[in-house]
Amino acid sequence: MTDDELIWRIAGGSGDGIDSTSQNFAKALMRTGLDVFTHRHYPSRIRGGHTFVEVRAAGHPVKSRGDGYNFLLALGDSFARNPQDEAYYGNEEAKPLTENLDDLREGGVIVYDTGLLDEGDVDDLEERAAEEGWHVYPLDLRGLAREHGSEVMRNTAGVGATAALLGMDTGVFEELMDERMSGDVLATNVEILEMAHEEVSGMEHTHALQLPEGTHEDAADSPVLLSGSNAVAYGALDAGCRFIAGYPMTPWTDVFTIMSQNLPEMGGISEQVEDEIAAASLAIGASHAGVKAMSGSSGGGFALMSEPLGMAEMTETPIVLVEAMRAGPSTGMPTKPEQADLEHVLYTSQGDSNRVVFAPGTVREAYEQTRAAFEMAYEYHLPAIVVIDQKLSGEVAVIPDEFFDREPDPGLGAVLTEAELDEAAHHASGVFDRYRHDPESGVSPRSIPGQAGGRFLASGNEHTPQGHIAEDPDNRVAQMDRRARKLASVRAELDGRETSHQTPYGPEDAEYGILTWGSQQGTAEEAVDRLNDDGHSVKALGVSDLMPYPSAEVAAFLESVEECLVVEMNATAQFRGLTGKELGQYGEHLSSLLKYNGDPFEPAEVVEGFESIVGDADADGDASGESTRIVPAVGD
Amino acid sequence: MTDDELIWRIAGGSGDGIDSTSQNFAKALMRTGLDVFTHRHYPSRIRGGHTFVEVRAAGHPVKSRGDGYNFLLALGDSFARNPQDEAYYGNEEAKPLTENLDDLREGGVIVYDTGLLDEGDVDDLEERAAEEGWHVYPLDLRGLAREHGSEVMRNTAGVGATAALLGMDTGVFEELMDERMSGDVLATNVEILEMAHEEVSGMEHTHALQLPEGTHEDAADSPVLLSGSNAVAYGALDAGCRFIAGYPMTPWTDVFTIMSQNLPEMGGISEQVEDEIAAASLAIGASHAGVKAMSGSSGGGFALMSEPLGMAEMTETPIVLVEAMRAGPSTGMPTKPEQADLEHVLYTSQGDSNRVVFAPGTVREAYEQTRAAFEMAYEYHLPAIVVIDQKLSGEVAVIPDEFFDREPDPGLGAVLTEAELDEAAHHASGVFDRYRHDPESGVSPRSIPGQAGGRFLASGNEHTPQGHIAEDPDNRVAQMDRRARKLASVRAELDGRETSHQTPYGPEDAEYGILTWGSQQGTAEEAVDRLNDDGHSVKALGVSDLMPYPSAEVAAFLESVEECLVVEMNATAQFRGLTGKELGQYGEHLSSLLKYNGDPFEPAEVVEGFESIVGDADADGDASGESTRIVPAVGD
Amino acid sequence: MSQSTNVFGAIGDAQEREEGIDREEFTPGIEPQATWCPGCGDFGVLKALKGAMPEVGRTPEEVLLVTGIGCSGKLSSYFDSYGFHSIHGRALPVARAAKLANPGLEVIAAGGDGDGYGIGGNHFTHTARENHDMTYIVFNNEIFGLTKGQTSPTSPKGHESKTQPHGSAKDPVRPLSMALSAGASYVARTAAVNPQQATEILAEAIEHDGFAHVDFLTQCPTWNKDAKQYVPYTDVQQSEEYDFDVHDRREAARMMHETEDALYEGTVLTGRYFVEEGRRSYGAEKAATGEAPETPLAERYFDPDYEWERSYDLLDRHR
Amino acid sequence: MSQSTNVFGAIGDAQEREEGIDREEFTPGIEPQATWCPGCGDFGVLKALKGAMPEVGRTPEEVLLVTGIGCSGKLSSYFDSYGFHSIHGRALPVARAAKLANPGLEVIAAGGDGDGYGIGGNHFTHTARENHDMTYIVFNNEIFGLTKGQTSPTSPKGHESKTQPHGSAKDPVRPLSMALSAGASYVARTAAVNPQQATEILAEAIEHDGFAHVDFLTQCPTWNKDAKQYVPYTDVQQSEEYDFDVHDRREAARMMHETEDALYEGTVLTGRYFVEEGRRSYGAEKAATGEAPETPLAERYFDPDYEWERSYDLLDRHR
Ligand SMILES: Cc1ncc(C[n+]2csc(CCOP(=O)(O)OP(=O)(O)O)c2C)c(N)n1
Ligand SMILES: Cc1ncc(C[n+]2csc(CCOP(=O)(O)OP(=O)(O)O)c2C)c(N)n1
Ligand code: SF4
Ligand code: SF4
Ligand SMILES: [Mg+2]
Ligand SMILES: [Mg+2]
Repeated sequence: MTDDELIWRIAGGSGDGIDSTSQNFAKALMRTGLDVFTHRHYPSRIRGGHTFVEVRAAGHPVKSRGDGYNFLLALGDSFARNPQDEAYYGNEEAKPLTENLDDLREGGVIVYDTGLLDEGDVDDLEERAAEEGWHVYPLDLRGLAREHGSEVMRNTAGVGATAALLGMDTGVFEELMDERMSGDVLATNVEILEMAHEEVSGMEHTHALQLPEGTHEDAADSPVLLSGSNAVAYGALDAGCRFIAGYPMTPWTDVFTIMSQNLPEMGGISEQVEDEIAAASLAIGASHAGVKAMSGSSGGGFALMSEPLGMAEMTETPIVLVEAMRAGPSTGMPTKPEQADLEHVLYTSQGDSNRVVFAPGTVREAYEQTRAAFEMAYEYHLPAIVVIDQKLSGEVAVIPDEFFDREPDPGLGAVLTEAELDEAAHHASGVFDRYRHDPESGVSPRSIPGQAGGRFLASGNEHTPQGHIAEDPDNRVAQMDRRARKLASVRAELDGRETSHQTPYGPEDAEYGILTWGSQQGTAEEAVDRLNDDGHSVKALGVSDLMPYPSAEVAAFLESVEECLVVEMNATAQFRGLTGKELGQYGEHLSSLLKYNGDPFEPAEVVEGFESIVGDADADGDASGESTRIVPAVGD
Repeated sequence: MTDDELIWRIAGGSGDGIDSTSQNFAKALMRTGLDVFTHRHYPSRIRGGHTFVEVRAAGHPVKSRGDGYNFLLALGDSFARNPQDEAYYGNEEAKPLTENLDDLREGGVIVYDTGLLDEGDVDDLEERAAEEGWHVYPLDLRGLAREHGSEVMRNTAGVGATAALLGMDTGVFEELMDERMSGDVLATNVEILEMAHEEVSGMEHTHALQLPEGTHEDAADSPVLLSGSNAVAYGALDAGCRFIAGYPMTPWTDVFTIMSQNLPEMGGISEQVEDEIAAASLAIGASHAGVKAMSGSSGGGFALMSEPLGMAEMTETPIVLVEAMRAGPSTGMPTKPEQADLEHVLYTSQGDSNRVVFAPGTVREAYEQTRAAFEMAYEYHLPAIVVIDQKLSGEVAVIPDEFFDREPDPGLGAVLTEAELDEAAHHASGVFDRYRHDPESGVSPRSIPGQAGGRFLASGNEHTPQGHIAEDPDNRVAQMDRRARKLASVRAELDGRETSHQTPYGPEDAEYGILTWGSQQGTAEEAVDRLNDDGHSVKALGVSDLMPYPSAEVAAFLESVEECLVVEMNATAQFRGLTGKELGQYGEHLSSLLKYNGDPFEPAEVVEGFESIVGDADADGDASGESTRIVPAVGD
Repeated sequence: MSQSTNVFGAIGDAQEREEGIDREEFTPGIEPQATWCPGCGDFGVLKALKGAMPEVGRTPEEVLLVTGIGCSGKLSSYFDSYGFHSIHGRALPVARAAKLANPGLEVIAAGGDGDGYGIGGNHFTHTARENHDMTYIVFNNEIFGLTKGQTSPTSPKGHESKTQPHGSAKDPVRPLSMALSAGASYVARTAAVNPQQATEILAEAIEHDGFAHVDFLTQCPTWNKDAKQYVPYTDVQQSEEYDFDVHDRREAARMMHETEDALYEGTVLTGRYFVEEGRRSYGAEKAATGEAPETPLAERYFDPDYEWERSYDLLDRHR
Repeated sequence: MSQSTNVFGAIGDAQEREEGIDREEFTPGIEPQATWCPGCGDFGVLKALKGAMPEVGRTPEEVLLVTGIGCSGKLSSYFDSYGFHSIHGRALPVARAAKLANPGLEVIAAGGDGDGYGIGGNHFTHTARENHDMTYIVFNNEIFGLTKGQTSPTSPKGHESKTQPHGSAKDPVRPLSMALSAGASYVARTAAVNPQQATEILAEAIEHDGFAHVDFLTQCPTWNKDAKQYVPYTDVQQSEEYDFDVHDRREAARMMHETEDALYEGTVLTGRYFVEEGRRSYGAEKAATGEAPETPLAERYFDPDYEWERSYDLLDRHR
């Protein structure tokens, strides 16, 4: 809530280049040495409709959207619908202004394009600005762009104006333009940028907000700017994944697209197929034949993978699936984030689940845990699922490039070579004992079709050590127990590692806890900072391992606090439920803070939620933010 | 474990008519006034392969398979494979004898067909018989059948022999034959039956076992014999269901077949379609157009319904789905029972679940709860799922016919007539407010296509009261909350009813509890009887409502006992987990007894499991039966 | 007065109207302007469909329009009738059951080329073979529109997209040929740039008693071709160059093959390709075998006099 | 010596063999006798497939046989090679990816008529249009065998079963016609009662460079027809009565249509129906566009010298 940070919101219509302009703006800020974090909001529509991106930047770490924002660049929506009397969508043309005012902080800056937006369409803009101390700069960005180039360049003009108002010069923007444009386009854009900058620099400035100072360590030296989807894709590539099969679906499409664009150059294969059942089945087929393979989807597409997922479990074929969650049920709100697929991902497909599920909390974790997912899948012969959401998928963060300077993983995990196969156990008939009962770790030896001496049958039916269909009860129990042992081994391996996927934050001896999973981690951490600053004693644990569940770590955390607030973006408190299921106790100590309106939490909502539940004099059991809901602990 | 009961096992090969012979035998025993219960065991194979059916009968209630059995009729397997050296399936020809000996009780009776079975193929039959006090009657049933009719009639000969050995006369069997055969076939069968009876009656009988005496109240007057699948289908028909769409899959096929055979005569429609995605979608389409509709499947077929299930939730289209579980994961063991799809059924499909799930515990409950499922679906506009398993699906029980003497449900649930529509709220545009936010119960008014004044859009996207796609956060919250209120209303309605779906059993003030769900109910009840007879103080609760969860009832039960054993047929203790999730406490009091080898529990296994965990001096934390597994309580 | 008019008052309503039907009855009071991009061919489908309604004599509330997911799937948002905006690829199974449940409804299904020929391809061929009495409009824009321009099953070989940066290696599906060999009894192709023909073809398709498949070329200027690329178009019925009998399966097959190839060579052929008359629709066929009731099933629940069958009467077999 | 022989020693093994391949190499040591019913046509497929292997010169461990679920799906239990017994309807997507991953494998997919034309129908048509280099054998017994005799997509109209007590109201699918319009480059029908032809056709199909579809008539005496009902059969290539060019799409289409109709009138026609030569298989096509590697992807993981690409080298675009 400090103003040593900039939260710049660029608003307009879908299809108006808001996203790419914001990406470049974020990059520019990164190059000035700031930490950067973005938050996207867009409709399920191709052209037109209210969309914005927030770029938050500061000299200290930023790891969440902020509470509101402090700089609005309102561009027009060139594809706004013409309202008619009964239009329930109201005046779309004015939305780049009207829809954004509620979240603008006191004293904030507004730049709007008078070429497309009419102050008259906004109720009481002047009064509200006076009340809230907003500084309003109406500028004819469209006019300027049209005059000196073309109308679409008004985004450039807006950036120029922004720079002028924040006391930045245009150098870093021109550098960026220079890298991605050339010729006339470049020249015109640079001209427009400079003209806007000059014009606005010459105006009287009433506001105080300037570009934040200081340098953040991650941005100090060779920083790179990456989205969660990008990190998943790069994690997969470095894990040695060279095959992807998919079918587009928001927000999964991002990962699929990045993989598809990189694989051909790396001698890999990307297949866009007829549906998600096929996509998952292809990944299984490719993996079976000896390739590190992945697939993935979102919501309904992942639902279609339910049956192949079980086939991978039963045949013990390693695959990695990405589930990029969006608001459900059903088609729901395709471009809005939610964390309501947790139970679906854990349990879909008949029979007892036998899979690994990771939900990275940050862009870095998205890279790390995708690599870990491949490792687990190929070492333990099971499907590993990386769960992200529309929030993590699209948000970008600054990471020093050394982070990526590591060895790729060239192996296929636990497989035998032909020489090893020669030595391995075979049935008297010559068939390889692919599924022998005895391995302690649960991982039985694996061969690849085409290897001499390795033939076996992979079957989704229960099977003998050679893979043949069998209904014998003893064999059944031996195979079920062995497959279950693999999960225990995964847990033991992860628990034994130096760095856990679970991220603790805040004072170790804190009195209260905040428990969260996946993409809410950064927001919870910001809330922890504020709460401790306000005199509370709170720490957080961001959980990524969902199956096998990190019982020891979570139990230790819960044991160490009085009470705990579980923060998640869904309506039925799924992660609290999972924790209750896995630990079987603590019910009296776990309250839930839920949000499911399609917007991710702001840190302030977590702060308020916490205060309304625990440790605050003002607490009122029922209180919760307007758009959040509290479910008190059992017996509370 | 008493011998005031008969457990007759008829064993042979698939395709040899074992099933229909056993059904008739069960009916005959019912007609003598006994209570009857069956247990089927068969392979996923059309012809040949070890199969048996147990018919348990007594003058007192029988509601589970027993512990072992006491009368074996071993017929040949006419499609047994000829073993060769490396055959891992062993000597299939001998299996009707070899596979069945382990479970035969001391003092039991063996009749085997010397025409197809060779004592020499069985190791030490004579010695084992001597040791166990078995009474062995080798008979050339095939020879007799072949001589007087045809070979396939050897089953009839076996029944005649059985009757003779049990001191029954042939009247009741002849009556049954008379009802379903005629002409030569009837005459020959009757002849064979009588000859076998006469021959065996004339032999020396060394055994004591006779047909149990007494009359069970359900069998006293106009009893009928029905399987769980039959009860589901009849419940659906009486609920007014007149449309089914399906795709065959074991064991779901039973329900689908019974419906398909009855619907045409009732002016209804059955559609066998291209796959399960289509099946569920057709049920939704038919229901949307104003018909009570159902679909269903097992395992992988149900997995394919995941996405349409979410569509039903979001569009609030009432449908009933049946999930007939079998052993998973994946194709698993298609003809074996398991209860491992619980979490899959509760949570599959993206987004927060909004469905009703019932798991009837008995054949009667299968009827009742299927009717209830239709009621809930159509009154509350949501999908309701009836979960059965291969065990309940195929087992038969005796029910007095008055049980079915009730009114069918002729309505379509909560729908408006055109007159009511005229009065109902509409948007200014004339579109009907199908999804208005305000109903207290969550149930908004519903119209049917073709009704004047009712037009609206059903959408799987989040939507306005008129059904139009909307991403507005306030509307989102209002719709999510309203849909959640429907589930709360269902819970309130069920809690308010006179008879709960949860079935308590045993002394109310017992010290210990056994908690189970679905088809294990009868077995748990038998175990409770024995444990109390043995001096323990135990009661059971059989839970059927899985969503919305009957928290008050289960919590009250758990509060009232010291410790509780949760008995279920899966490997990951899914129902214990659900209870932990829903109640958030009690983790320290809930131990699990699990079985997942493809065979349902015997009562003795529950008794042993209980004794090894709680209240027994001999208890040893680790002990469990050979084919069961114990998971101790948290912190134990 | 048939019973249906008691319960489903909208059905048959049109026949009693004197003034006829106005296409504007199908323009919603809400959502007056669609969210499709400027120049999108989807507007053409909407317009043609509205235009066909007066011709077929159906009022909004006796029509059930079932759509899939895609830009195309939004058709049901902008066409004011009973609507069902289902999930990706599943419009047909929802629609055909609604028709079986209440044959009085005019059932129309619609979706995109990805929706109908990609993920929903199996329902397409099976619904065609069963010959359900309904109309299926496929918005063929040779692209995935709503998910931002990926290759679709009708994209030409070599088509470059974000997911096929070097160009698709797949031959496109042949929607007309597939419909024909699957068993559709009416198959046509029209185009958004051809509003007159489109309206006529839709009216014919709706009136056809059986499964009518209309492959509707809809330009997607945002990710793929714009309207210009579908002009000039040729109506195979009008043109001298093409001569075939739409009632002859073999001639139809040949003409379809040629039409499918031509599209990728820049020649846009449209028109009726196959019309099979006299074949019973699935509903009629099913009723004839004795597996479907004579009166609409949906009416039963509103009929206070209906004597409901009871399982009690089935118990004899269990005694 | 190619690199592949280092890693996948079984591949190419046959070529180095002097003694040739014995069909009995494909008879498993375990499961010597299948669980199919006596008289089942599935035995015929097994026999023909074993018989084809010596002709195509492949040894057990260079073959990957992917099957679906059904009686037919058990083929992989009784044919000794690498096997994948997948789930119902999904053999093709598993199989085609395995081929892309390791083109050195001989990939064969197999399943039932329900598996392939019912639930798996969409994969069938899409795999055909993509022309993957593999063989797809559909055991067409006009029935669901394993689930005990329900109507299948190839059951004749009027077929009575437990789920259609009054007889099916659906026209059966036309598997050959569908394969052709979907884009298969080799289409044949053979029958279990015709072992010589079956073996030859399977060998041809396996050797065909592209998607080869073999509709294999397999009697199911338990639930449907027995072998007698498939006799006499006619080989359309042998018979004087039929004259068409398997390389001509139109003639093939006509002959297929006739063959499909004839089956339900009791005339069993078999043979090759369509052979398209020279069309690139999908793998080749994809490699040509630059979207697939030249050497088998699967070898890479066993190659200690391969220089793995790193995301670190992609970072420039993110700076
Ligand atoms: C099961 C599933 N998979 C993927 C998606 C994402 N998705 C939405 S529309 C669409 C394809 C759109 O293409 P098309 O069907 O041709 O329709 P158009 O937008 O071009 O009209 C996809 C892949 C989805 N909604 N559901
Ligand atoms: C998703 C799914 N649905 C249904 C089944 C049940 N099932 C197993 S085999 C089969 C059909 C068998 O018919 P077909 O494919 O013709 O094979 P056949 O047994 O005749 O060889 C079905 C419906 C299944 N295993 N999975
Ligand atoms: S993306 Fe294409 S298909 Fe979708 S609305 Fe825009 S122009 Fe039309
Ligand atoms: S049921 Fe039919 S298809 Fe299956 S094994 Fe028996 S004869 Fe063959
Ligand atoms: Mg499209
Ligand atoms: Mg079949």
